[in-house]
Amino acid sequence: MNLLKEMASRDRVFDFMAPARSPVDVRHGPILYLEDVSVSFDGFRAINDLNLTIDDGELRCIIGPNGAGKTTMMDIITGKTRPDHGSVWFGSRHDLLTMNEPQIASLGIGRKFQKPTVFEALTVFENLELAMAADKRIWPTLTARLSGEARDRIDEVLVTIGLTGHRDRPAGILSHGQKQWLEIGMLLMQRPRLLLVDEPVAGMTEQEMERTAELLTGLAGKQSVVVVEHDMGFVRSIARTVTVLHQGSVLAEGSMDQVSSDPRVVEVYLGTESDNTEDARC
Amino acid sequence: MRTIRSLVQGLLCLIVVSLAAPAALAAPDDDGRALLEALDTDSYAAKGEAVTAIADSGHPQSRVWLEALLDGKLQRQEDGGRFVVVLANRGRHWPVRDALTDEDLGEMSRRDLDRIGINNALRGQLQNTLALLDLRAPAVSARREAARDLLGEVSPSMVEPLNGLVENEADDEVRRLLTQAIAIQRLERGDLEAVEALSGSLNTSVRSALSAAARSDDAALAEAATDALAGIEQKQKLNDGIQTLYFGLSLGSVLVLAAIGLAITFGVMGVINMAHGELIMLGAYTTWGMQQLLPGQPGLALLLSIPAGFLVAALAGIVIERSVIQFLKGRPLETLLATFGVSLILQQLVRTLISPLNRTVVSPEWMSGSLMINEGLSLTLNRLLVLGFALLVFAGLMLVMRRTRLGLEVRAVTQNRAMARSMGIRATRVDILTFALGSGVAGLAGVALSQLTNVGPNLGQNYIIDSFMVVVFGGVGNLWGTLVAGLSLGVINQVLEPWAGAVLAKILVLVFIILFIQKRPRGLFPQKGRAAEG
Amino acid sequence: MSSHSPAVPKRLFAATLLSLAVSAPAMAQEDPIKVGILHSLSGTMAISESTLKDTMLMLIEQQNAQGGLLGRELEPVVVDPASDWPLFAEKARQLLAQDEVDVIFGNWTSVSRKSVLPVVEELDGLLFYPVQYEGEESSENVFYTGAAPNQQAVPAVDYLMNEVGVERWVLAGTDYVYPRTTNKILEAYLKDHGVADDDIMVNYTPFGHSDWQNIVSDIADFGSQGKKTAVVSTINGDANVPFYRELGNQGIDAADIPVVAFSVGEQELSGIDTAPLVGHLAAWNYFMSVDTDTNYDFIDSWIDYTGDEMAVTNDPMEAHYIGFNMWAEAVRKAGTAEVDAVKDAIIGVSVPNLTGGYATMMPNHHITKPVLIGEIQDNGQFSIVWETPSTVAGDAWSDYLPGSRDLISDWRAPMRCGNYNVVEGRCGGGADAEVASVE
Amino acid sequence: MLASRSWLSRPLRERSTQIFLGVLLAALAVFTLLNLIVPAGHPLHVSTYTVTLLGKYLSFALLAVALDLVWGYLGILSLGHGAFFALGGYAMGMYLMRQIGDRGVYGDPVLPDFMVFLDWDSLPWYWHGFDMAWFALLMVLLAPGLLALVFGFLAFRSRVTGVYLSIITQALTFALMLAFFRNEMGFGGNNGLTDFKELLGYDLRSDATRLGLFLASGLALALGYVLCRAIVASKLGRVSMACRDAEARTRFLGYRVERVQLFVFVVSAMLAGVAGALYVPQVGIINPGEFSPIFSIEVVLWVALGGRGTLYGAVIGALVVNYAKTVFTGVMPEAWLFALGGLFVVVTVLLPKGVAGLLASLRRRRDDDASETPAQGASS
Repeated sequence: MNLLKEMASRDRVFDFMAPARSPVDVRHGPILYLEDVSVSFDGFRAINDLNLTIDDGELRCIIGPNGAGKTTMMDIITGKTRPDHGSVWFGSRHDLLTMNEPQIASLGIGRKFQKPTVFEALTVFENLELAMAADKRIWPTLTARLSGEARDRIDEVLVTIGLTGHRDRPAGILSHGQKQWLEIGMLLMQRPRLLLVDEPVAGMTEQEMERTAELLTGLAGKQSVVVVEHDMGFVRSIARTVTVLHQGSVLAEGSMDQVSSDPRVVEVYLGTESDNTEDARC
Repeated sequence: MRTIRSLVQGLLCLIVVSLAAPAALAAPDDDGRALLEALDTDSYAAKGEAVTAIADSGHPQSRVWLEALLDGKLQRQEDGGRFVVVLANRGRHWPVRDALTDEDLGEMSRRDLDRIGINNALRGQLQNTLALLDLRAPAVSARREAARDLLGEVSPSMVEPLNGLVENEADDEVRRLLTQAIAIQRLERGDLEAVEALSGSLNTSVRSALSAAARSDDAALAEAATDALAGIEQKQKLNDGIQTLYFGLSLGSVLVLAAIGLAITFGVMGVINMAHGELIMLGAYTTWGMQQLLPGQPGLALLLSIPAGFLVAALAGIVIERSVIQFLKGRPLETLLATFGVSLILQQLVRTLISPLNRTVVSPEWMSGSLMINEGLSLTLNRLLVLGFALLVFAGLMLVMRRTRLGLEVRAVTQNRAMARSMGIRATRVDILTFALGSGVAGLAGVALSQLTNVGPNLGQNYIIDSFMVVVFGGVGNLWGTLVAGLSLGVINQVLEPWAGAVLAKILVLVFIILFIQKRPRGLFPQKGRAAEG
Repeated sequence: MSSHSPAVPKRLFAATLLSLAVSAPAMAQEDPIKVGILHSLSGTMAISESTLKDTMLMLIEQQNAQGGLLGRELEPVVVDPASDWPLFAEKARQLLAQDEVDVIFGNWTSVSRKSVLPVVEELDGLLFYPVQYEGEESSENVFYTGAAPNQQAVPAVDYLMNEVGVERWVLAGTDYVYPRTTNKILEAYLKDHGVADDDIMVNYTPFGHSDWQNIVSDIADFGSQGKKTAVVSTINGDANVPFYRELGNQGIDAADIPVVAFSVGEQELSGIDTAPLVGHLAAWNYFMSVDTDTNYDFIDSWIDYTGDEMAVTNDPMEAHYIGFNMWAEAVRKAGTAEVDAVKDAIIGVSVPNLTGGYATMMPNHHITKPVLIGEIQDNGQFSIVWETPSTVAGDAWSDYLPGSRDLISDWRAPMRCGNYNVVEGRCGGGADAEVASVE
Repeated sequence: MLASRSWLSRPLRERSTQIFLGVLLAALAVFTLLNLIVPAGHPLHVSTYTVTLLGKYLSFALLAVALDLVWGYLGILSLGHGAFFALGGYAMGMYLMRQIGDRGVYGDPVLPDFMVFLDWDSLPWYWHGFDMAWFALLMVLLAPGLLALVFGFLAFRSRVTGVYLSIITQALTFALMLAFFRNEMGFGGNNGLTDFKELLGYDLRSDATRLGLFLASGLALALGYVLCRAIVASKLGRVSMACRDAEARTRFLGYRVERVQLFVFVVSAMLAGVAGALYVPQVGIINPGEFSPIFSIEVVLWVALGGRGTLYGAVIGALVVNYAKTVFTGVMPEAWLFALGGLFVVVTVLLPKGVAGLLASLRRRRDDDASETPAQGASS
């Protein structure tokens, strides 16, 4: 049974069998739709009958204590982890569970990892160049030459993320915050419809945090943005709608004020907030 | 030329003796000397008669002579014609005793001694003669052993004395064996009734005799023998199945032993220790060293080697960890290269310090031979013990990992180093101990392998790739996985071997593992979850 | 990146060796005669080959102590091909082209010889090859002082057939060319002598095979069919110990199913627990236990040379002893160490072997040898149970293989051909090529 | 076409490549002249023996470059590159065997000698076509290429990477070694293929052919170097490095990581095959020993010593280690394994970036010194 499923997903490896990239259909409501999703590791239920919808152009914050399943949820959306059951739709046309990571990425879902992952050996400019929407098959990549238009676009993003001065430096020597921005910049180069951002301000200074908040709120509207974050101050500063995850399912959803006054949330999360400042992985 | 010379010498001696005989009537051991003189001939037929004569003489030294003869240690001085029993024939000078008087003669040069040679036919006769002597031994086990040796070896002249022995024998098993032995002899003469006495026996000598009878010209005899054989084949099939399984488990246990230490260093610490094979080799050399220290007590030496081998390999492991691996934290591929270098150095060190040649490791008595389940199925003792040893080591290791403070700390450090450190666990110490444990277990594997294969500088090389395959196949970081993987690979290999041949079987197993890893990149028992994705 | 540097220290090395040796003051001031030694000193074959290097150094030292050859000193040039077959060719080229040695003693494995062969032929060198091999080869530049199959395998089978009464045969070998060829020859030979197909079982295993359970149990089965069975083993090196152990443990001893081995000698036995092997057989052209004075003298000087009271001698060492003496004799006869002269002079040369007879170089570059069958004893020595009544001349081409039945080899003028086809009456392909390339 | 030409010629405009090619071609020219013009016996004369030895080193250097492409730039440590090298070598060896024709000892017009004496009556199917040079040369590329394609397809698709991949590449070459040892395979078993006579009609024994092979190896190294540089300097090269440093990130950017890996792996395998094909006629034998895992690990050492991730470093490493091997096995054979083993340890522990890294850091320090002094001067 598993084998069949796997084969069904494997055939997508071939280009000619994969559906041509079609625009995301958001006429019928949300851009992202998770229904009854569950997954367990070694008997531990990381995600438990999770239901979640994100509207087009929305900026959503997701909070929750350690082990609530935030990162696992992102893994499921981006195709890294397969759920045991449930369905995940991007718009009303694309069943994400039938696709692999690059396919999902080329649909327009961008992801920023918890730990900033940029290509440290490459320059800032090259990082953005690789992220740029382009024909990403082998031969075109091998023979690719950068057009003036693309150069302009990269410079544009460099300005947006404030790294113009570091254009030709290896990404590895950037500061932590700069790496975070570079990663967001890379997502922007992809021209995504949906951005998944995992703990964007962890380890940032106050100023950096402000700059990041500006960046993200600036993005909302053009793109849908989902932010997973621990820092309550930061969440409060950017969020319109907040979803609280607990033990793999949604505990509460609403504005920050609504949520923080919910007694259940206070009990499981806010009450223990101080312990969670230095979380590495949930 | 040599033969002529010894023939002449023999003749001369005979003349001398026959001349001297009347004069030396008073000498007590005249008869003995004559018996031995008869052995000193170039005709193996004549020697055979001389052996019979010695066996029949009832001379007190006869057993010593026959055993020495069997071992090639009954010799004669070139000049004086004195017969001696050589006690140890290594080197240029050998300690000897007088064959007749049992007097200690000190050492003699091997140039001065002539061996009384025997061939295979004579060896068989000697063994039978000794077996007949053993059949009168007081110990039941000795009598059974002797009776078993007689199967298929009974000559017509032996039937008479054997019949007598059967009647006086108290032990059922010995009686049954002797009856069978006699029946085989009768079958060889074409006795139809003998078939009945033999049918159902799984003994190879019996099957051999029946097969011969099945081809005989006597139609009735051939038919009866064929029927009896068919019945035996039926029984044998089941035995063969069990035997293949045993072979597989036995091979598997060797793989498990070789791999289990790696499962710790590689699986738990993430160190790709290419010098693992050489740690096994150190264990094996420790066994050799122990046996050099305790000559004549191979069993005791082997038992002592178990702790010693563990310690030696563990110490070597600590040295490797401190000098190389600690600098390569979190760079697994580079530990691979560095430890490969260490393995080359260790190999060459052994070649330079000890010898490029293989070393002799003796199997103690209790590790030779086989355990008889039934007559068609016996399990070789050394492999059985190695199998048991492997399981014991595995159980011990599980205990250490699950039940001790060290095990807890090891698991803590593996899962979250920073966290463990902050809780006061000294991660460096744990690293050292873990690596020492893995290395020590490799040493234990070496002690066991010294009983199965060559002890030489290349020993480790032969096991390193297999070990990695087992660990990866079983799932890195999972001891149970290693056990299951090792045993199942062993069985697969042995099941494939009869029809694919040894080489192809091995290739097929490797290809199978390569394909399996594609299908399940994390092995049989993967560590699931996000930590494993790292 | 000059290639001269490796040669310079080597000369130093050789010089040091020589100064250690008892150098004869009476030696002439002429250039020394250079003797190349091409044996692996590292890697897997070092086990077997490094003793042969020492044997050569000992023989050269003894010769120098007697005043060298033609009044010239002998200078050993030792290189290490490191058990790496392509490296053998490279080192042979180095010996011949850079060091300009007059003769090479070397190689153990067939593949290393095959690797060296084109080089020795191209640069017109002399190679003495001391190990028993599969035959099917004859080169103008190579002298085979080890046994060809008819000097080892065939007589051993004869002995088992006639003296022991064996009717059923297991041909077990390591999967490489020597066992393959030997077993091909034996199969043909056995069938010629009326052995049925069913009574022959052939089995090949990889190098260093250590799990013999299945095969030994098959052999036991094969041997329980009411006919006397023997195993003819061409199992190589490291695989032997586990093989004999398994035989012993499964209760098969030499009286039931004797094993006659062609690759188990004194040196191999020195690293084994001999208990399970006792009574099994080996066929060689020399055993350390041979009871002759020349042999005892050889053993004594070997023990003195190595300083190891327990040092053993073996068949390939005797082959080097014979080969070296033959070469020395041929140099004396020719009055020069020049290759072509020695090549012609050596045919017909007879020197004493260690078993009390003489070895003669035949026109096909193989030598005459007695064949001995020995039983393994618990002290790691062999007790000789049978020997051929006279010496046997080595055949380059087996009489039992269809491809080579019609070939003979004769390097004397005017024939000078390694594979003359007696049916077609012409010299075969290899030599044509030789002529073509010379022209 | 224009586009593809430009990506290939891109490295020729790089200074480092120009220097590398300049040194390599100059060395080729110098050794050729020293061999041809300087009379034998003169201290500056380079013998044909040395030329062949250098030709062997150059083919090893090409192998090292191929390995560095996957290890240094793609982050895949292949412990089985010897397998591709050997397959290329066998393809060449089979061609050379067929060229012997009826000049073998048995004079069979078609069958190689080892088949005659093992009683084969006809040529196995996979030996057909190897009498034609173009086919054999194609196979030199295709045999390793196909193996890499199949193996890589399976492995990368399942995301077998890192340590696991290294271990199964080792298993791959080990399995191939066992297979080629089998005489039934029809590749000459342990003895392999040897006693070659001529290549493309040129006598392999002649000095001119040997010199030609040396030059061919040098040119192949130059071309292989340029090809690898071109890949590395292209956007694909940057994607490779991206896969090496952050595979998941690359995947989320929409690149088919497994295809990038497969492409580079196959190119590397083919280069290794070419290296093997040049190696065989120069050493005169190919046998299963080249498949041995130890050889493949040794190749990794060459690259590690030279400095992974710098193609010229791989070349330096291959030349240095092999030259050292030649010297050591000549002077003090027993010490060679100590030296080799020690090198492994020292390089990984003390010189993780190899000789090239050492040179680079020295240069950087010098540059820093040079640039800092005036800066300090200005600020003070």
